[in-house]
Amino acid sequence: MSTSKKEWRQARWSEPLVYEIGDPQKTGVILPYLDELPKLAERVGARPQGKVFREDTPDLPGLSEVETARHFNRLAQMSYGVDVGPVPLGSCTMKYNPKIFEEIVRDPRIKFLHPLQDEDTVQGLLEMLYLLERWLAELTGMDRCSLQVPAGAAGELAGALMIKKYHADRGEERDEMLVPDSAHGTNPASAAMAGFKVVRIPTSSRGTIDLEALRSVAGPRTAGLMLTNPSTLGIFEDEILEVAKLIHDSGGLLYYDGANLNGIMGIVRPGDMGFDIVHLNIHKTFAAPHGGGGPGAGVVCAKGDLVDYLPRPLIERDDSRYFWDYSCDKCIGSMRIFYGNIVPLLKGFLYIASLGGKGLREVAIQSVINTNYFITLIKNTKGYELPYDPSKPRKHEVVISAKPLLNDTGVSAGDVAKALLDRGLHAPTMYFPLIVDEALMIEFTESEPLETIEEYAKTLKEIAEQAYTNPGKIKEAPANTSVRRVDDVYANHPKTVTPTYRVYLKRLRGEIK
Amino acid sequence: MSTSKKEWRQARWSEPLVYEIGDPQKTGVILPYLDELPKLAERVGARPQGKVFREDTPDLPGLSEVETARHFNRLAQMSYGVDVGPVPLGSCTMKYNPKIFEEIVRDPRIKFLHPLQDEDTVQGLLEMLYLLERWLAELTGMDRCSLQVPAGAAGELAGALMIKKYHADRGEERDEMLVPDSAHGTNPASAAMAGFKVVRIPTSSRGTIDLEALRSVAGPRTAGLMLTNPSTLGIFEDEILEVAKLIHDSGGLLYYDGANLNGIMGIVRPGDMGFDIVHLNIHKTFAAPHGGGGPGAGVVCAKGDLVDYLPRPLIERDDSRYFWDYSCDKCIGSMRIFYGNIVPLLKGFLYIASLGGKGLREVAIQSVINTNYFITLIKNTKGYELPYDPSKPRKHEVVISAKPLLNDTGVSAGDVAKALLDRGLHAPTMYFPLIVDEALMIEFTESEPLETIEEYAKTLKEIAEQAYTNPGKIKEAPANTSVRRVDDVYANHPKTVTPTYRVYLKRLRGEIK
Amino acid sequence: MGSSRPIHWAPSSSDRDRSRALSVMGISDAFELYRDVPHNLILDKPPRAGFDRMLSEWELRLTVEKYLSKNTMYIDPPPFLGGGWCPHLVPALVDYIISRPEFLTAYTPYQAEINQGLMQALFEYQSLIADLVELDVVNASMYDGSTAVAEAFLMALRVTKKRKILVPEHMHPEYRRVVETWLYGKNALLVSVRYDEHTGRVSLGDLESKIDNETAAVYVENPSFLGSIEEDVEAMADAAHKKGALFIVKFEPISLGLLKPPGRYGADIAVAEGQPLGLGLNYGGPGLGIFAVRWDRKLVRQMPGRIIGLTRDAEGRRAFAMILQTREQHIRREKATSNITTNEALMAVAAAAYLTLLGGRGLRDLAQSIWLRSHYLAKRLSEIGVEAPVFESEFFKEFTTRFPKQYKAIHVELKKRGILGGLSLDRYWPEKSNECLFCVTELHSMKHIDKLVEAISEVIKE
Amino acid sequence: MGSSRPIHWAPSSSDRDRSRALSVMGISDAFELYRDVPHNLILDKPPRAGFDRMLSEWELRLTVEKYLSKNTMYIDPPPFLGGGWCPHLVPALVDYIISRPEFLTAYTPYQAEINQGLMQALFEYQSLIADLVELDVVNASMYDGSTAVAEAFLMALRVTKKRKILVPEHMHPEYRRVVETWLYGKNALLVSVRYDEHTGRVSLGDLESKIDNETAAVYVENPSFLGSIEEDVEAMADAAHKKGALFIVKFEPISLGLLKPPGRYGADIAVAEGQPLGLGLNYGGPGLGIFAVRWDRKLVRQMPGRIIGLTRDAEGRRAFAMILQTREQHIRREKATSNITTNEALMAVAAAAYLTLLGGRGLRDLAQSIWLRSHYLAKRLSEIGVEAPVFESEFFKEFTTRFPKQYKAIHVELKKRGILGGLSLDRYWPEKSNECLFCVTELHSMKHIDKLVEAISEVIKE
Ligand SMILES: Cc1ncc(COP(=O)(O)O)c(C=O)c1O
Ligand SMILES: Cc1ncc(COP(=O)(O)O)c(C=O)c1O
Repeated sequence: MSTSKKEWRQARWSEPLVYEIGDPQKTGVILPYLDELPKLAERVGARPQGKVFREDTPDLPGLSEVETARHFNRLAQMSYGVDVGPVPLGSCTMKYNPKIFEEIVRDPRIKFLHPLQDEDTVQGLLEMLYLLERWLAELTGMDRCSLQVPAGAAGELAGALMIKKYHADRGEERDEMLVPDSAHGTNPASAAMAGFKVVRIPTSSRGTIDLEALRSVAGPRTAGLMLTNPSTLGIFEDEILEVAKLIHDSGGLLYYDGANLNGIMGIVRPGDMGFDIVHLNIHKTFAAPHGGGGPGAGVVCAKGDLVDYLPRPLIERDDSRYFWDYSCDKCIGSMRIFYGNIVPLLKGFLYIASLGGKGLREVAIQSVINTNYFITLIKNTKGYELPYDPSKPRKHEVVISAKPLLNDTGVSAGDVAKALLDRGLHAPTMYFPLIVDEALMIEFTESEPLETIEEYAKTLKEIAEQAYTNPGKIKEAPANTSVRRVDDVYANHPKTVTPTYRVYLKRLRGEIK
Repeated sequence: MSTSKKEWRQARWSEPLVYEIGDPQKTGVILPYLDELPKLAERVGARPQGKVFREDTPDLPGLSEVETARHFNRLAQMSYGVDVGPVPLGSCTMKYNPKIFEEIVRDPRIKFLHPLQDEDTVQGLLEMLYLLERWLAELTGMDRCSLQVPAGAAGELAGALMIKKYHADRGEERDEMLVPDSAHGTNPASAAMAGFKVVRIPTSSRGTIDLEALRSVAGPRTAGLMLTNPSTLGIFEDEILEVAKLIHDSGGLLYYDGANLNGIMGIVRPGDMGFDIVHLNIHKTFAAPHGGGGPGAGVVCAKGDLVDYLPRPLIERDDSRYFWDYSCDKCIGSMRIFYGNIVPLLKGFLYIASLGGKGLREVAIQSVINTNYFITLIKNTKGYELPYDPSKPRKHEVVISAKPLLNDTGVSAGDVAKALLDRGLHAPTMYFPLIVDEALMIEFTESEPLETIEEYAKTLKEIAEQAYTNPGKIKEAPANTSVRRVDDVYANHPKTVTPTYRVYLKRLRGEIK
Repeated sequence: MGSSRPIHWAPSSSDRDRSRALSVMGISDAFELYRDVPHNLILDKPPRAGFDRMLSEWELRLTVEKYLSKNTMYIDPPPFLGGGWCPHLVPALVDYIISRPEFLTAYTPYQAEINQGLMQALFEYQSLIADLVELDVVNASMYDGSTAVAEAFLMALRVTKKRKILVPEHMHPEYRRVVETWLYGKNALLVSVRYDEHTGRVSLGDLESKIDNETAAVYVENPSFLGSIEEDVEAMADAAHKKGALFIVKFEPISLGLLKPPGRYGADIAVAEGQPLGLGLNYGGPGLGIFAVRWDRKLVRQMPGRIIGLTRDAEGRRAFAMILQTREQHIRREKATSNITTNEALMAVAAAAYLTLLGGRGLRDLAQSIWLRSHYLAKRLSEIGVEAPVFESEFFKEFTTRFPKQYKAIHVELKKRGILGGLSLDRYWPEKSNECLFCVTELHSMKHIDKLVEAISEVIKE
Repeated sequence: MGSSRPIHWAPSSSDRDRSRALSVMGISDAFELYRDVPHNLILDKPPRAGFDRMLSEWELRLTVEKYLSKNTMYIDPPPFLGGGWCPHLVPALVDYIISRPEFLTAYTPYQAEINQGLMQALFEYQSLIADLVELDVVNASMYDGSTAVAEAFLMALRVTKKRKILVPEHMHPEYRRVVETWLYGKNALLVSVRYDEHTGRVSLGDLESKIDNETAAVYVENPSFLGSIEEDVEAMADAAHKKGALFIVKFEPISLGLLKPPGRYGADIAVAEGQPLGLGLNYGGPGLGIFAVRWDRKLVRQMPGRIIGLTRDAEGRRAFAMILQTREQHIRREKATSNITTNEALMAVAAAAYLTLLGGRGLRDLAQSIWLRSHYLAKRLSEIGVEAPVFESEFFKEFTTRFPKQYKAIHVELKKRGILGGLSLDRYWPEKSNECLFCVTELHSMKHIDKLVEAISEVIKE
C-alpha cells in the first residue's frame, strides 16, 4: 500500500510580481497613532513646503497583509535552503542554523536597542560581545579582533588596508599583494580595492602553494600574502611555516582568509602558523544563517603591532564596565557605521557558548570525517576524478572534477549540478577553484548526517551512469524545479537585460532598446 | 519574456515516514545538565526498581535536529492553510491570523507561567482574561462567560449540561433537545452526550427554522433548542423572537451556537434575540489560527439564572486584584483542568483589543459584503444553484448546490472540490448542511480581498464549463496536488485500514488480517 | 460605515473597495444586507469591546507590555509546582515547526490531497504514541488529559453498556471534577477505591472488593496524583477483565522511558496529558489529550476523535486519509462516539516533532535524568528532616512531602526568595495542609534543587 | 575523541557513527585525517572558548537571560536618538517572512532554478527601490548605508577616472570615517563644502567654487546629518554634470513619501540606509545598503554588487537570474567592481515586504505622520524656550536642537526619568556640546513627545 518510488518536484506557483497584483492605494499596515494626526496638524499649523516636496504619491504597489503573507510564502516554497535539504556548496560552509539562536536573538532586549544608547544601558549585550571577541582571538591565535566587518570580503579589505597602512607608516613602498591562483575571488578583489597590484601564485602539483614560485616573487615590493589554509581545494598547506618565514623574511605580512577554518577550528590556529591578520565568517564557521546571500558577519583579528591597525571601535572593559574604545592612533578607521552586524554576531556567540572549545574541536573533526567519508564513497566513480594528490586527506571540503565525464559524454559539471537539483539536492559550488577543470567543490560540514552524504554520493554516481547512457536527458535537466533551465544569455543580453520592473515597463513602451 | 500562463503544482517530496529514516539511538536534542548525572547518581545512591520498570529502551525512531527540521519543512510544503491561499470552508470561518498575535503570545512571560502559580504573580495575565470575558459578554449580550471550554463542541456540551442541570434543579423532567436539521453535527452529538433525546426540526422553504414544526414539538418535555443564527445556510432567522418566545413559553431554554457569529458580530446580539446560553469559537470569529485542526478555544456564556450553572472557575476581580472564582453552588463543574486554552484565548483578546467594538462591527459587515459579492458573481452560472430564497441576503456564508451540474454532467460537488484543489484553491465545505444536495458551503470571511473572491467565482465557473465539455478530466482531478485522488475505500476497508505504523508492520508480518 | 483606509485584516473594507462591491451588487448601503434582521434587534451603536478605538500593531504591543510586566516568570529556578503540569524542555525546533504557516493556518484536513504533509505528521504522531504505549490505535488528539479520561469513561460505558467506574480515591482532583461534569448526562457511577496509606498505591484488595458485573471500567493513574508508581497493575487488569470491565490507565508520557508501557500490562485504553512532550506551560493551555486503544474492532468502533490512516492515491502512491469517520459527529450526529471536532492537532504535531528529536534512547535518558533529580530533592529534603516522600513507593517526577508546619506559610517565604515551591495539597484536601506536591524535571539543576532545599531549611527553622 | 552521544548539530559525531565512518574509510583514528598537518602546530588541548563545557538549549537560555537582564530597553517612550538610525515600526509580518526557513537558510542563489522564489523577492526589492528613487537600476544590496556611500565613491572614481569628491562638511561623521577608510587605498581626495549657518544647507556658492575638472563626484545628504532638507539639489546636479562629475545623493527612504525622489533631480547614483524599512534597531546591525543607478551602460557596468534580472526558462516561462556577473569578484577577480559577495539579501527581502505592506499611499501617510510628529516636538520645545530646530529650513524626522546648557547633563536627567533623549553632538563636534539631534518617528505618540518636553522643561529649570 505504501511503497512509492522517490519522487520530487518543487512547488510551482507562477506567482505574479507584486506590481501585477498590487496597487498604490492598497495597504497592509495600520500606522500607529493615526487618530492623532488631525490634532497634530492643528498644533503644528504648518505644512511641508518647498520645491523639493512632491505632490504625487509614490508609485509603489501595495498589498493587504494576507496577500503579502501569501505572496512571500509562495515564493518561499520555490526556494531551497539548509532547512529543506543539504546545500553542500564548497567554500560556503552551509551548516545547520540552530533554531534556539533564532529564538534568542528575537528578544526585544536585543531587537530594540539603539546603537547610540548610553553604554550603561547595554552592559549585558556588551559583555556578550566582549566574550565573543575573546573567544575568537583565542581560536585564531590572535591578540585582538574587531567585530565591525559585515562579511568576509569586508574583512579582507580591512586586512589589506591594514597591511597598506602598516607599510606606509614604516615608510615602505610595498605595492604587491601575493594571491594564490586557487584563492577565492574576493581575495584579489579586496587587494585591488586597497590599491595593491595582485601577483598570482600558482598551485603546485601537490595542491599546495608553489613555494618555488613564491620565493621567486617575494621581495621588497611584497606587501603581503593572502592565503587560506586549508586551501579552497580542502588541502592543508603543510609547508605553511616555510611560507610564513619566506614572506616575513621578505618584509611582508600574512593575511588569513578564515572562510575555510571549519575543518581545523580548535586544532590548529592561524596565529600559530604565522599569520598576522585573520578574518572569520560568522555566517560560515559559526552557524549564523546565510539568509539567501546575507546578512553575514565578519571579524578581523590581528596580532602584535597589527592590533593598532584594526578598525575601530574595539570592545573593551575596565574594572567596572564594558565599553567601545574608539581610540585610534594608527588604525585604518572604520569599515562601517557602529559596531558590526550584531544579530549574526550574537548567533556566533551562542554557537561558541553552546559548544565550548572542546565542542568546536569536535565540529572540526566531524566536518573532516564527513569530507573524507564522501571521498571514500565517490572515489573510483567513473566520470569523476580527484585532482591533486588523492592520497592526501581533505579537510573541510573536497574538489572533484567532472572532466572525464565531460570528455566521455559531453555532460559538464554544470549539467551535473542541474541533474542534482532535479533530484531534490542542491548542487555543489561549480567551476571553482579556477585551477580545476569542471570543478565540483563539495562541503558537507559537520551538520550533514552520514546518510545524507551517502545519498549524495549515490546520486552523483547515478547521474554519471545516466550521462553514459542518456546524456541528452541530463542536458535537459532540471524538470522538477519550479522553472526549467534558466536562460542566462537572454538575461544578460543588452537588448533584453532587465534589472527592474521599471526597466521592463520601459522596454514594453519602447523607451529602452 | 515574462508572460506565462498560470500554473500551479504543489511540492511533492515522497517524504519517508520517520520510522523509515529514524533510529532509536539517534537524538536531536541535548538534555540539560547531563554532566550532573554521575554526581546525581552517586548522591541518590539507589536506582529505579520494581516490576513496573522496563529494561528495554522505547522503540521510537529518533532523528537529528537538522533531519527533523527538514522532515517537517517538507511536510509543511505539502500542506495548505490561509497563509498560502484562501480556505473558504463554510462554517469554519477561516480568517487571516495576524502575525503580531503569534509574536506576542510567544513572550516568555506567557509561555513560562505555571497554571497553579500564585495569583499575585500573574495579575497581568488575569487582567487580560478578565477584559476578554467582559468584552465577550458584551458582544453576546450575556452576563458572564466561562473561558474554560477548549473548543466550540465542548461549549455545546457545557451548555447542554447546564440546561440539564437547570431543569433537574427545578425538578423538571425535560429530556428532549430540539435541533434543526441544518445544524452542525456537533449540536446533536453534544445534546446526546448530555443525555438528551434529539428532536430534529425541519427547515422551512424560506431557509429558516419551520416555526409550525417547532410549535408542534415544543412542550413539557422540551429542555431547550440549540440554534445558530444565522443558520448554516447563512440565512438570518428573522422569526427568532417568535422562536424564543415559543421555547421559553414551553419552559425550555435557548442555546446559541456561536460558530456563525461573524456576520452579525457587533450588530445583533444573541442575548437580545432571547438566547440564554451562548458559546463562541475564538478560533473562528476571533482569528486564532486553526492549527490543522486545533487547538482552538471556546467560551460559554450565560444570562440570568443560568450564570450559576456556568463551568468554573470564572475570572473575577475585587478592589485590589484579579482571581479565579471556584465557588460553585449550582454549577455543572469543570469542562477541563485549569482555565482554558490560554494561548488562543489571548489571541482573541488581542483581536478584540486591536479592533474595538467599532472595528468588530466593520468586520461583520465586510464578511457579509464578501458573501453577497460572491453570490452576485456566481449566480446565473450554469451548473450551480442557490437553494432557499435567493432573494434573501446571506450573512457570513452561502451554500450553493452543484446538483444541476451533477444531473447534467455527472460531476459532483466532491469533484468540483478536487478540481478547485487542482487550481491551487482550497475547496469549500462539501455536503453540509445535509438538507442541501451537492452542497458547497462557502465562507470567505472579511479577510479575503475582492480579487480573491473574483478569482474563486471565475474558477468555479471554469470548472462548470469544463464539466460540460470534458467531465472525465474533472473526475480525474486533482493532478497538481502532492498526491492524486486519495483512496478512501482502501483507507477504511477492514482488511487494509491502518491507523498507525505499528499496525502497518503487524499487517506486513501477517499478525493482523 | 466604511472608512477611507481598510480596517485591520479586512482588505476590502476601504471606501473604494466597498463601493465597488456594493455597486456590483446593485445596492447603495451595506446595511441593506441586513434588511431581513428585525429592526429592533440591531444595536444602535457598536458594542463596548476593546479599548474604544482601533490599535495599531505598535499600540497593541505597548498595551500588552503593560500587562505582561505584571506577571512574574520563574525560570531560574523553574517552578517546583506539581499537579500534572510541570516545566519541561521545549526545544526551539518544536516551536519552529508548529509555526510553519502551512501547518498553523490550515484547517482540519478535510481535503486530503492538498494536506498530505499535515496528515503524515499526524499519522506519525499516532504511530509514535502507539509505540510508546504499545497499543495499536491512537487518535489524532483529545483536548487535554482530563477530557481524554472523560472520553475514555464515556467510551467504556458505550462498549460495556454498564454504568460503574472504579477510580482511585486520590485520583487527580481536577480530573475527577472534569470527569464528573462530563458524565453528568449519563447515568454513571464513580466508585472510589482506597489507597494504601503507606505506599500511596491503590489498594488491590479494596479494588477487588468493589469490582462487580456492573463495572464498566477500572481506572488507574500511574504514577498516582500523589506520586506513587503502581505495582499491581497486571492484577488490576486481570480483575477488570474478569468482570468484563475495561482497564483504563492514565500515564505520564516521559515516564515511559523507564516504566513499562500500559499496553504491556493489560490496558485497554491508555490516556495521558501530552503537555510534557514539548508543549510548554502556557498557564495551563493548550494541552494535548493522548488517547490510545487496543486493536479490537469493538473498541476501535467506539473510539472518539479523528484518526488519520495510511492509504494510497489513484496512482498507487502512499497517501494519508481521515479514517473511520462514520464514528464522528459530522456523519453520525447524535449517534457519534463524541462531539469533538476541533481538537489539538498542532500540539500533536509538536509532540511528534518532540519525540522524533528525542528518539527512544533520548526518552530513556530524559526519564532517567528526571528520576534522579526528583530523588535527589527527596533525599536532600529528608536529610534536613522533612518527610519526603511521604509514601514508601517508587515515584518519578512528582512526590508528596510533609512539613512540620503548614506548607502555605513556607510557600510564601520561598516566593520571597524567588522560588516557586510546591503545590499545597490543601487546595484539594484541607486536612493535608502540611503537605505539598513537588515536581522536579530535567530543567532543575542540582543548584536549583540545592537552592530550594537551603531556602526550606532556613524557613522551617524560623 | 568522540562521545557516545553526538554533540550539538553534528549528527554523526556519536561513537557509533564515527566508527562506522572511520571503518569505511579504513582508518582507526580520526586524527589520521590530520596527518599532513605539522605536528608542532596541533594544539595539545582544546582552546578556551565558551564556558568550558557544552550547554544545552535550556542552559544557554538561562545563561543569556543573565546578560539580557542587564540591558535597558526603551519602548514607552521609544528612544529619541537620532544619528541616521531611528526606532521604526517593524510589522510582525516582515519578521515572519524573513523567518521562512527557505529564505533564511538559503545561500546566494547561484542555482537559479531551485531558488526562483528568493530571486523574485530580490527582483521585487530592486524594482520597488527603483520606483521609489526613480532610477532604473538597483542592486540586491550593499552592507549598509555607509558602505553604499563608499562604494558609490569608488564607482565614481572608476567611471570618471578622476580623484576629487566634494562632500558636505557636516556629512554624517560616521559615514565620513567609513568612506575615508574605504578610499584609503585609492588616491582619492575628499573636499568639504561648507554649509550655511542659518539654513544648515550645503552652500551652493561654496560648492560651485570648489568643483573643477578633477571632480569625480558631488555628494549630498538629503536630509543632511543635522536635519536640513536641501533645496538646491537641481542646481548641484547641474554643477556636477557640467564638470563631468557624478551627482551622488544619500536619501532617507521613508522621506520619499514627501520629498522628490533623487532620480527626479538629477542624481546619477542614489544611496541610503534601508534600516527604516522594517529592519528594526538591533543595536546597529544588520543594516541594508541601498544602491541605485541611472540607466546608462557606462554606469551600470561599473556598479558594485549582485543584481537579479528577469529572463525566461527553457520552456518560455518567466524566470529570474543573476545578471551582469562579469562585474563581480568570482568572475573578474582583481578587476571586479567590488569585492562584495555576502551582502544583506534577507534585509532586502524584508524591505520589499515592508514596502509591499505599505504601498505608495501608505508610505506617504507614514512620511506625513513622521513630519508632523517631529515638527510637533520642535514646536513644543521652542514653546518652552529651547532653540528647535537650530536651522531655518525644512526638516523631516531628525533635527538639531540647542539648549541653554550642556546637553549631556540634560540627557542624564532624562534617563533617570526613563527617557532616552537625543544624540549629543559633542560626540562628533566638541564645540556643539549644547546641541543634540532628536529623532521623532511614527512610533512616538503625542504623549511620548509631551513626556519628553515636560521632562526637559523640568530639567532645564533645575
Ligand atoms: C574562501 C572564501 N573567502 C572569502 C569569502 C568571502 O566571504 P563573505 O562572503 O563573507 O564576504 C568566501 C565566501 O564567499 C570564501 O568562500
Ligand atoms: C456551526 C458550527 N457549530 C459548532 C462547531 C464546533 O466547533 P469546534 O470545532 O470549535 O468544536 C462548528 C465547527 O466545527 C461549526 O461550524
